[in-house]
Amino acid sequence: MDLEYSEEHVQFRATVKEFLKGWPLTGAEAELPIEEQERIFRKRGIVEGYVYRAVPKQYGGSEQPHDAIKDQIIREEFYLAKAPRDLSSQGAGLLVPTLLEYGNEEQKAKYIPPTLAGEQNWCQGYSEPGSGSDLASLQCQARLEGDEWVINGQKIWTSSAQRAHMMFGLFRTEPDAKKHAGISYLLIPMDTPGVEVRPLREMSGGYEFNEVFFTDARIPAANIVAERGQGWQVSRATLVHERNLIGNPFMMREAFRDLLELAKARKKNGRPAIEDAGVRQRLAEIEGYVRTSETSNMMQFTAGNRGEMAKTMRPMMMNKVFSTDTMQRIMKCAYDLIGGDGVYGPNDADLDTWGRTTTSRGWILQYMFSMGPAIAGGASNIQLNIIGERGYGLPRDLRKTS
Amino acid sequence: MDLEYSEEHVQFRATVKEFLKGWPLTGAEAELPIEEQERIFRKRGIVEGYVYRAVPKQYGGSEQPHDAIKDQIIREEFYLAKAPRDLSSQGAGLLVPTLLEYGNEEQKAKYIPPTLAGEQNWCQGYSEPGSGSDLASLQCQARLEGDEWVINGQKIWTSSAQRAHMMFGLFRTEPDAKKHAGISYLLIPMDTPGVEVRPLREMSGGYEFNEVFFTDARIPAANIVAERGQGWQVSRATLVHERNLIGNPFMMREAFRDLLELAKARKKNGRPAIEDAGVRQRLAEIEGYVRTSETSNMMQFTAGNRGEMAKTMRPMMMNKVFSTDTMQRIMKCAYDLIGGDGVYGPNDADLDTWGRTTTSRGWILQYMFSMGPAIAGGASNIQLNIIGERGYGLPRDLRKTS
Amino acid sequence: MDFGLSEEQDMLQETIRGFAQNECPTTRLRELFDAGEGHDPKLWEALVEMGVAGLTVPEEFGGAGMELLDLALVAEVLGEAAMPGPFLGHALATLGVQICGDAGQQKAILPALASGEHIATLAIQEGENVFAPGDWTVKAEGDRISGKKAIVSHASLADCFLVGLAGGKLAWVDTKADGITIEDANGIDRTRPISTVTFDGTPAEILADSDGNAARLNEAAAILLAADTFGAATKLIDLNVAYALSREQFGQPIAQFQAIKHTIARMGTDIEPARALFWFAAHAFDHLQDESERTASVVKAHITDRAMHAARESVELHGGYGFTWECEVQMWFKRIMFNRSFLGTPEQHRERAAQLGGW
Amino acid sequence: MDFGLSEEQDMLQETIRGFAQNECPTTRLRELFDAGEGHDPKLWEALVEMGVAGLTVPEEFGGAGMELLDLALVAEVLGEAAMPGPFLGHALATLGVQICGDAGQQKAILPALASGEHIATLAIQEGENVFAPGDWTVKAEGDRISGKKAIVSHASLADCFLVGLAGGKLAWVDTKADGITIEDANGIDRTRPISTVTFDGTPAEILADSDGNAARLNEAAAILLAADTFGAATKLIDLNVAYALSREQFGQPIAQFQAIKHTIARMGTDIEPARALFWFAAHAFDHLQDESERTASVVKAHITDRAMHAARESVELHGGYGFTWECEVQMWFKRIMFNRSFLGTPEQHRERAAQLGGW
Repeated sequence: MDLEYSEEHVQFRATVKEFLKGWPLTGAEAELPIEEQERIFRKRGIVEGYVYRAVPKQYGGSEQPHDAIKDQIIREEFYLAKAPRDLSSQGAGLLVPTLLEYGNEEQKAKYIPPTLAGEQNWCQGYSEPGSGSDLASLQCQARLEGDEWVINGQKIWTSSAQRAHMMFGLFRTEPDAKKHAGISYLLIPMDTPGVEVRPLREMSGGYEFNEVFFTDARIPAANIVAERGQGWQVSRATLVHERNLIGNPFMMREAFRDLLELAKARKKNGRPAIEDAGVRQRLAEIEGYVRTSETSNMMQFTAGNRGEMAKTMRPMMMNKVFSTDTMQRIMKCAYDLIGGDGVYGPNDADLDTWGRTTTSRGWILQYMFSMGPAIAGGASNIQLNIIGERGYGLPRDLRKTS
Repeated sequence: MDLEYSEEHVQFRATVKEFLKGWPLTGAEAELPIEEQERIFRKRGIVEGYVYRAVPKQYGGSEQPHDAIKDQIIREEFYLAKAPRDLSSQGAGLLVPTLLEYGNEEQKAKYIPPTLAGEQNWCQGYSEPGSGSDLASLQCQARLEGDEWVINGQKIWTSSAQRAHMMFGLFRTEPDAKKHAGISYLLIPMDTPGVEVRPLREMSGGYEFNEVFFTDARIPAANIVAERGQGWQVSRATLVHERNLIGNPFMMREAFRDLLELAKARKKNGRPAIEDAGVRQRLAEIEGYVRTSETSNMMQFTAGNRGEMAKTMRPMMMNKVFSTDTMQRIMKCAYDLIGGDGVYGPNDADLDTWGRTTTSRGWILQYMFSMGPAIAGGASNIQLNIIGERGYGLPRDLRKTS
Repeated sequence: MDFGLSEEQDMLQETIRGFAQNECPTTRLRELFDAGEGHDPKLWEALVEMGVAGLTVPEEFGGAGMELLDLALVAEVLGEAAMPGPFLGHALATLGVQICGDAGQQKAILPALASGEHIATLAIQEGENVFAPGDWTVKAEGDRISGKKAIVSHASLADCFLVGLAGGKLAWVDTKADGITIEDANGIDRTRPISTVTFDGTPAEILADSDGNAARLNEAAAILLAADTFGAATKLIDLNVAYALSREQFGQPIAQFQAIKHTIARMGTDIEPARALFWFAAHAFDHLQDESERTASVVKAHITDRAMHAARESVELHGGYGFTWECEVQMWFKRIMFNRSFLGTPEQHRERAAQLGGW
Repeated sequence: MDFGLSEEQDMLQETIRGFAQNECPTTRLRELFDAGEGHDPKLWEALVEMGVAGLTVPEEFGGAGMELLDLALVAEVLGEAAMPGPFLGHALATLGVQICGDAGQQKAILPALASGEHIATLAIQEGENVFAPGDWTVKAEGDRISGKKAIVSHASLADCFLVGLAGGKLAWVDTKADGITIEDANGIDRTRPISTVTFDGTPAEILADSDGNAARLNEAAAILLAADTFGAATKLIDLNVAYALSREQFGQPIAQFQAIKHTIARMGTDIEPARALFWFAAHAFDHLQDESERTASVVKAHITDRAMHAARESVELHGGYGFTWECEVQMWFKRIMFNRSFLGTPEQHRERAAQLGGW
């Protein structure tokens, strides 16, 4: 165990810092629209081997040998410098790894470069009204007619579908095959006639998600990744990446820091709330969870690094439930600190910033948002089943179907 | 709604108070052994119609018209006077009502009088090692041979079996019948050869329960209540009485009062713990539960009184889970107040008093005991199923057998 | 010795429940909720017809002469329906006049409130920590008042305000009078919109309150909020049951999964028995005044806290759908949020109970 | 940048785990637990053989020269096995001498501890609120000490006490010396019996502690107690899994009921990730001293609290059987009770963390 960085990595960090002096841009470049500036700087990052390190050069990546510690140093330094790095879009984050694993040559060449360049936005078409935690029961249908897929049905919880050029998603192409075996992974241009996006309003009043309706929408037969009926397996690849995104302790650390600020700012019996014995206990208790997630994440990081994933298999499965519960603890505590101001609703400003503000109304928004993760990507009950069954070898639930 | 007592009941209370001046006994009677004194006074209570009101005179009761409010007045006044009233033994509390409902003339005449007089003690033989929450799966077997039942098997969680003359219990008499239909309700003299009682030690170190082993124990064929195979149905009667015993809020009120005393006595940062903001919040929160149970009990009492039980069906089903959870909240709070003294184990003195002391060691014992109810008479999970299924009409669990 | 409702009380609840189900079903509620005005004249007029506006007003002034318990039973049913409208503020303002007005003032004010000619609302809270009479800061000079009140529900709709003054007196104010500014405050609960109201030399009638009883108004408010919350929570349980029975996953209704079944059972166990708790608090207000203040605090804290917990569980039980604007759950969720925070949070009421308990 | 164990550390745990499974299986543990002496010479001698007695002692004094992390890893495995014996007190007393003794004192004392010739134990806690150096009250006059210590484990077994003195110094005392009275204190944890020890003019060697480092001893104690507790909690999870798979009700293993399955999954989620937490606390003690004190408090509070919760759940999961003396669960349940309360409760450590955090 050694939390110090090796000489090589210390060097590397210095080089990265040096490079980051180039951001923000200066001179004439600084006059360009911000998207353009980001594109320019991202390109430079690729040249230096800091951006899209896992993607082959031919597809617009920098194709660097795997070094998780360098990856982390880059993440940290770019974050501090607020400099543009790998896009965290669904396209760059979820589709690209999937295509690299399952896509054919043509698909890789066609989709990866514009996606990485941020010129092509993607949305994810998985969930359906009838298929939440039981995703494999999805019904949205794609029928092959000649050289076209004809798509009918509905997707839901499609975030940023308004801004997306393309959707990657799961569709039932083999109605007669068994549940999982009847699903294919298709790529759909959002401007296809018969594709309609309707924003979905949340109880908080904001609009983050959408419904997408398909009515005889026709796409080329070639827009399938891997073979017919392999969609479920292909999508697993994406889910792994997604799970890791959710487990990350960064969000918790940030939220906890905000919570401490809130506790210092709010008053209780005329004194700062943070001086209240009960509040101190509660904050210190929450810190126990936050630091557990931080250190457990370090442990998982090292295990991955050493190729000993198996050693941290259980904590990894638990990341999602753990972070969801911890976020809820933080938000409930914040809501109690807000106290009487809980009668107010969030303002539009709070909605725009997703409540990432420290206004009391922003916290109230967070209090409602914090239920999101418990729901998004499989309810906690499903996660608990997975932990019980895969983590501890307990039997599966009895099913009517069994 | 009127919490005042009617003129008649005010009168009645006065008469009861008057009668209770006769306790404790005086003069020569006061010299008698305490059991004898209690027997004498109980007899007087029967004559006055205060004791065993629901039991016919011919079996040693006072056969009074049903008046739940008078019952309650009697309970309260006798409690204040610490005077002996209806025995709360398993015999008087559980067996007698069952015999009155299902027993034959001979059984009533033979068992009820000595039981009420406290001359005959009973223990309950229901649970078995293999049959906890799934009581109907019990295996302890009784085979009819000529004019005798021959009993083999084991019972567990038999409280006060050491002191019992008789056991009433459930035994499998029809091995070929369906689960519930194969059970009969038998009455067994504990001095029958082949009946062996082994005390069961609890994690707290005390001995409240026993195991009872049967090896070819032979009892008269007549020692069956109702018909063969009706035992399950007969036992339901008893369970109702038992459930009500557990739901009663009295235990909670007492425990909460002790908890307040503890909070005043213990120190936190040099001040009485009850002045700590966090402790005050926690105590007031617990009080919410305790008072809910008190008032809900009043509501159920009135409903029963008015013959409108149906109106409070759900709260009644919830009594057990509610009181179990509330007791645990009380004990966890107490355990935290005990703080560093939690390193000590209970002393024998605490064990004798079942921890009903306010010593820190007594509380530690209670902390362990408070898990008892969650277990006794069907785990909370079973109770939650009952509430969900009978209370809210949710479907039963899938069963392998289904 | 009887702790149950009278037939009249059962009937009162059944009448209003029936009315709510017919005139304010979820579909209608949804329209009103989305519109966000928090009022429907037809609904309120019908309630007035049923005598709700003057339920506690003495018969001599045109009311029904009932008690707080009856008012709480109405609040429960309105909470069940999440019915928009000025009931809460009107009922409390009316009670305030009964408690603190002298004979003449009652005679002058109450009839119009009982008849529904006037809608009144309550203006006593000034900030999250300022709602008890001792803390009020609105100044009175002669018969004119100046200062600011927050969280006044249906301020623009009301004809009169009952305003808490520095020193703990109450003032009766015509909302059309001079020097009144009303600003919408964007409340969380769209069934009962709130505003900030500023008074600047506004003419007012100061209620006599010879016995300094204004604090009783806060007790009554805590009890009615608890009753409304209890009703809302029981409705959420019904919604959960219905959803769990209809929603299928893995080929069976989710109600069949123990995790869901037990969530509902625990929620019920948290909520159902508390019915007796608000009954008792109201009864204590009416007949056991020594216990009343402390009981009201314990009860408001307990019921609003348990209901808020149940509301979060309800959203989660409804899965992704529960998170949407479309899902009914949010209408009760936000009503409970408001009830929990308005006129004292659970934490504030618990600390108050601790003080009154001599802890 | 590596946050994992070394091969040596994995091997250290495997060796001791294997030893514990062979020499102190549940059957043997049960005998020792019922006997209540909390010690088995054979087990301790074997641990000494494996170098546990002098794990952190510099090699020059016959130790293995390892760090607190290694000691914590041993504590974890011993907690897993609920192994009776003087490990905790001995390890901490030894560390105390390393931290506070001058060169001469270390040379004089440590070899006999490392070799296992002497067993030492810790005598620093005096009462539930008196365990930090600043609060110690045992008086020293010259080289003689007088006063009382509570919660001294294996006092009658030990050859030497490390005693906390008024002013925050530490004294080394031969248990055979004059003026020592030992009373059994009937501890909750039968694997580590405790006593009250009174000193009356008892000769003692005062450790130099020129830098006033005695508080480091409390940090180390908090970390080892957390590690032992973590091990105990993981063992409880194993017991629950085994029981849930073997126990049948309603014709199926109870593990198949979601309520049971989710109880175990939640328990695991509460406990498993916290492995990294005690690793980090130990690493901070060894290499990041600025963070060490506060981290130790957060970690001891979190792990012992979550484990106590898991322990109660474990008893309930075992049903009636879990409530019996016979059921294995209680042996870990009570060990966790002790760890949670000894040398600072979660509440005390959280308040401490709040202070150190400048809250």
